[in-house]
Amino acid sequence: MTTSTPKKYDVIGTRPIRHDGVEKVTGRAKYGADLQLPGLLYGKVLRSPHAHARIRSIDTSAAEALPGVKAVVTGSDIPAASDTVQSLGETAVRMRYLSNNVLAGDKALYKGQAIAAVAAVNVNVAEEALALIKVDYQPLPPVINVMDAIKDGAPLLHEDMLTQELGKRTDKHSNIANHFQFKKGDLEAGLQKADVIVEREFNTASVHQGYIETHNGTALWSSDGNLTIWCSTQGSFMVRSQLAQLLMVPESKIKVVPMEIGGGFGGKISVYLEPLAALLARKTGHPVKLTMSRAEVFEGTGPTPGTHMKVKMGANKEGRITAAQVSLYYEAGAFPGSPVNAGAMCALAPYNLENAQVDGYDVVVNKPKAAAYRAPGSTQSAMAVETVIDEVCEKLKIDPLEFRLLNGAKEGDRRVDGPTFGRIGYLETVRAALAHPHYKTPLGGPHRGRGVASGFWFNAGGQSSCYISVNADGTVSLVEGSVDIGGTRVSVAMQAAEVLGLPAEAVKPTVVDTDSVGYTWVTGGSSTTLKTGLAAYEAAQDVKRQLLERAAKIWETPVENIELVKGVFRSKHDPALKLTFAELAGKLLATGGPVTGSASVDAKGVGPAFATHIVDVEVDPETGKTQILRYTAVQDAGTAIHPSYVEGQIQGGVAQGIGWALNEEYFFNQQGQMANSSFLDYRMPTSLDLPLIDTVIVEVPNPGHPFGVRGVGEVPIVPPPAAIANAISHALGVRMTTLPMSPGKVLEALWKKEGGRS
Amino acid sequence: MRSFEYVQARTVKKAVALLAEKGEQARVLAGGTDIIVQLRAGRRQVERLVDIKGIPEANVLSYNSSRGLRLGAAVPCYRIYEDKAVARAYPGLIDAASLIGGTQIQGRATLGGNLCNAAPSADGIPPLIVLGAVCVVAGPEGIREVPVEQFCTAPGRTVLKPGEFLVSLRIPPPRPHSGAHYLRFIPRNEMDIAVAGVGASVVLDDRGERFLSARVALSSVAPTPLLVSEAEKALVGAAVADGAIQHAAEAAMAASRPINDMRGTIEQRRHLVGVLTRRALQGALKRAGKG
Amino acid sequence: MSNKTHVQARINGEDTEFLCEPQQSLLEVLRDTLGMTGTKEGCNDGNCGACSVVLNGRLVDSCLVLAVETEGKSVDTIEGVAGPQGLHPLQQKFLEEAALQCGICTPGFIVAAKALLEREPNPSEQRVRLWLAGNLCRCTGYDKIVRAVLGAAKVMEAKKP
Amino acid sequence: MEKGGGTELERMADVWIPPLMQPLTGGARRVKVPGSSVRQVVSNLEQAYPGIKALLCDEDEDRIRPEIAVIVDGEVSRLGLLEHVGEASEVHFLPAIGGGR
Repeated sequence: MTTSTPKKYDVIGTRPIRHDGVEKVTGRAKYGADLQLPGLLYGKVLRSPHAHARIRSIDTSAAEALPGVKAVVTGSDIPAASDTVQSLGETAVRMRYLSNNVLAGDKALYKGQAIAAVAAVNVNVAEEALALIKVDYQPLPPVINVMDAIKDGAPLLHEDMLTQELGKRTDKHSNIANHFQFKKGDLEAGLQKADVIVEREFNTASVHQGYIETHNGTALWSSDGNLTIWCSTQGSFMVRSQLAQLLMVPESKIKVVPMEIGGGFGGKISVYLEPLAALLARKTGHPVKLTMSRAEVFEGTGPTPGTHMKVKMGANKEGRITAAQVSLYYEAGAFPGSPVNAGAMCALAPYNLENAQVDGYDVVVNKPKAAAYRAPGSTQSAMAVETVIDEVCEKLKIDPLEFRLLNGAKEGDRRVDGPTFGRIGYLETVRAALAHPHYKTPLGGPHRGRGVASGFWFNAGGQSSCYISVNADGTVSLVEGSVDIGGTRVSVAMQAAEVLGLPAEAVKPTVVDTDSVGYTWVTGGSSTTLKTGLAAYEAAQDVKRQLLERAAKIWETPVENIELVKGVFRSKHDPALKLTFAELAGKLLATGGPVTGSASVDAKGVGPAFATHIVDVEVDPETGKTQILRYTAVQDAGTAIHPSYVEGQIQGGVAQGIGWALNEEYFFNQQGQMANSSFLDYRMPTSLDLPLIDTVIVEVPNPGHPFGVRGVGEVPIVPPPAAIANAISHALGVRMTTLPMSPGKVLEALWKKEGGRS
Repeated sequence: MRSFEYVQARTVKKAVALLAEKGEQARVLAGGTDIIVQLRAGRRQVERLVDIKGIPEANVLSYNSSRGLRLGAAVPCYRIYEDKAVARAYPGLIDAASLIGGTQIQGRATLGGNLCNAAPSADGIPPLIVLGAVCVVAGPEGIREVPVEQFCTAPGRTVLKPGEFLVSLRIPPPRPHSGAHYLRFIPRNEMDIAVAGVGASVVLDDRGERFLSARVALSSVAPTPLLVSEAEKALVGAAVADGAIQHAAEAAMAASRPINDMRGTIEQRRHLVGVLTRRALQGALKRAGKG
Repeated sequence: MSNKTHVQARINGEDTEFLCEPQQSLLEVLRDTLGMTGTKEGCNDGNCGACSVVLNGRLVDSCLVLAVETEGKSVDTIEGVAGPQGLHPLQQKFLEEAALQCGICTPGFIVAAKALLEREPNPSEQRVRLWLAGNLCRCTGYDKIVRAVLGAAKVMEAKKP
Repeated sequence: MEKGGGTELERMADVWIPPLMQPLTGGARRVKVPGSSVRQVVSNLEQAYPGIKALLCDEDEDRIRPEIAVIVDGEVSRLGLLEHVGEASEVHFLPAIGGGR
């Protein structure tokens, strides 16, 4: 990796060992499934075998009578959920839909939807009990494809749902939950000015976040009405508020204890098992633990949606885009709320366009309710737009990176959805890609191709809280509410350390439950290092202020005379007056008491992220199989707090993007049942499927954050499918318009090109 | 997982008795990498599992150049490819043993188990067929032998009768100027189920110019792994040349009876049979000292 | 409750006794009966390697081993990798290289990589990738994991007398 | 632009109307509206273009509809109707993508 900034900080930009590392490499870290409690009962969930069915009745009496069964719950046990909408991480959700997603109401809307849950003395008894629950289903025809769903006369998932248009409430009953539009300039006039026009349609399959830890939740509902939840979540406060609304319990009665989390990528924000555990715990008076099997994770939790997309783009001979039109139809799954909104805003974001129009449609289908997945919505629309751009470049015989330099967005440019960009580093990523040796290295063999693509993600800020207390030995303890999925304890602690002039190791971060820290928004949206980093920065400033005052008191001098330089408090005037941080810390109890700093923030000043990727592939024209030969990811990370974890986020995003590009997909049969709900047949990349992934961190500091943090986690998943599609095109001369570009699909495209089978 | 009885057998006789007693409700446990998954998923149910790993005959791995290989049904993959003599004599077998699952699976899974599991996609079966392997089956009536190509009868079903189990496999010694190769097509590079698989073996004349004999067997393109006799006919007596290989590949394609499913389409699979048959034959020729 | 078998196995060098039902996997017994939760469950069907342990010297998925099968055998888990003298070089390298993010797959990778390095002290990158293909990681893209394993191999070679 | 300088029009918020709401503004894409908070801006919009408030705000609850995000000067507002609008601020109403963008 390379960075472009000279050393400005003592701690930021270094690579300390993460504070929770030893626990995790020795197997001692406690994840949700590792929890054991006295008197623990085990829960299991009955799931719908049908993709679409009316539930006429549920008879749980035989299950309840089975020895060892302690309680059974169904949808009727959830208090009538109010029809409110809650902002949840990267999506908003209507509580009635969330309630039906947690336990079905009068309809099952996807195979795998939870119908009932059982608590028993052990898992085997619970499983046996599931088989005794009698559900009377009336199967209905399923709608499993976005294009089928929007046809007139398609079976309706929600008979009472009216299509919403941003700005217009229609009276139309359909599976289109929502439609919106962005417009800039004059599309038709722009197309008139074009010398080349490329128009393509795309179809992409649903894919899953694929975290290795399955969902789990344990609940204890005490007789005093206090509910404690232990779970694997990206946002403990989000779990608390969802539970409060679903169960109609005051938030103050709920304590959510976030266990270590084995991956989330957006998929562990919405609740699934937690409400069931709570209901079962209330009925039994015992703690109840539920964990999902891998198949339940695939079938019962949110994938990111399959899509149908259309892109039309015109450009002139000078290499300027004159007009672009994008239409996006995203599958929301069983309930409204696909990430089409973000997908639409991201689609053309890297480009400064005069004339453009984007239409987005949120469409319900009989599949699991979509959840956020790393830059939700952006990867799909980038697949469409970035491959069309490549084709435009091919027709114009312009280098695709040079083309991006000509059209790329910069500070002050207006996005198609309206707002203007602040300081962004898109062009810097393109220039770094152009300059990278990878881009100049010959491909060195037949059936090889090189592709490039760019990507955009907004990043996020939001609410966060942090406490820092000074220990007598000169270290500080940092308490935060941000769940650590990929090394944020260290990236947050480093920011406090920088302020206090301490080494990163002298800050001891702990992630605590919802009763022990102020409100903190999810670990998601690439927000944590920015927002909790800001909270830690502010809390450290609070500590610093108090320590300066304490030193002033000890030295009987005005506080203005004292400064903190590299961990030493000293008088600006008297060189004899100095105390190291540790020396001063040791005197606190005797000079006025302990020092604790705190901060709660609503972080603004979010700096967006751009990435530009280069990939070399080799395709076997006889089998259609693509191998990734070399991969280079360039990204504007803002200031890289801990470069190793920035690289790690980039490499992980690229790996997921490669999986999405080549092999991952939900494979549904005609009945809408997923046929490949295992890690054997849902083909995530193994170590043999990937090369080393070279990363180039471009640092264009975000002016909205004291250390210039932007957020890095999400954008790296955006360019890979498009970059790989472009590389395959250059290797074989066929334009891929589907995801995944599995060997069978590549073969079909080749046969089509050759006008028949070889 | 439903409860069952676990019993270790130390002798062939004891295993047969334990199995016979429970009939269809008993199943053999060797590496466990298929049966444990199937029991857990409820795809199979048993009352008794008979662990045969303690039976000496099921653990034998002995090769000599005149008698060939005796491969116990409970011998895990790693023992096969880590045995230098076996690896030298049967590289075609090693192809399969070293690509079934990942390292962890190869630490437990056995080729005998792969055969008895009788999946259409079994990677272990085509190479056994083309190497002329014979199953040694023990049962209440004593020992009988069955050629591997006749062992599987349908997906998940074999010729084994209640009380019978596969003790070992007998593979003849490699003939001079012979070679075998197994190739499968998977979308990933490991940890995958074959979309199509082809095993090929060839025996050439002393000058390496003509096929004295040849065998081609397929997986994942029919309800059971398939020996393609038409491919053999296309090759035997023919000159070692692209033409004969192409004829064999066409014969293999014609013999295949693939289905559409989540792992591939009929067209794709039939096409892959052609590609893989050519490549497997070329690999086998190379090992025979040709090509 | 009636159907339990008494098993004696050597777990991380300690003679250990437990009771289990025949259908219980080694993974279940390690985690639920013995409280050794360092071994993780990711798929429970042998496709992710999170539950990797070493059984009688051989790397296996503990979800695909019946606990009753371990009678008289040795089982080595993540809990036995670090000794009183500190972390194993692999663990140290995983930390230095930032080869973990969420950490759920990490015990499985370390157990698997240790089995490799004990067998082949100086593997190539490709060999490491092949050996670890049965261990899924969704966070890292494997880059830093592969580097950590290769780095640990060097450290272990240098430490040899 | 200097604060307080310019014409009265220049001191008003520059409100961008979502394309699907433009029928209500007679096709206007941007309108100048006075107000020092989003609440005032919306209220003044409603005076000029009756019906638009019902599209932007929840009827029964006093808030911007949760599926809509207000962007003031490029920042997603979490304060909704309470958000301060400066002189010559730019105000956009976009589909919400949850907590931030």
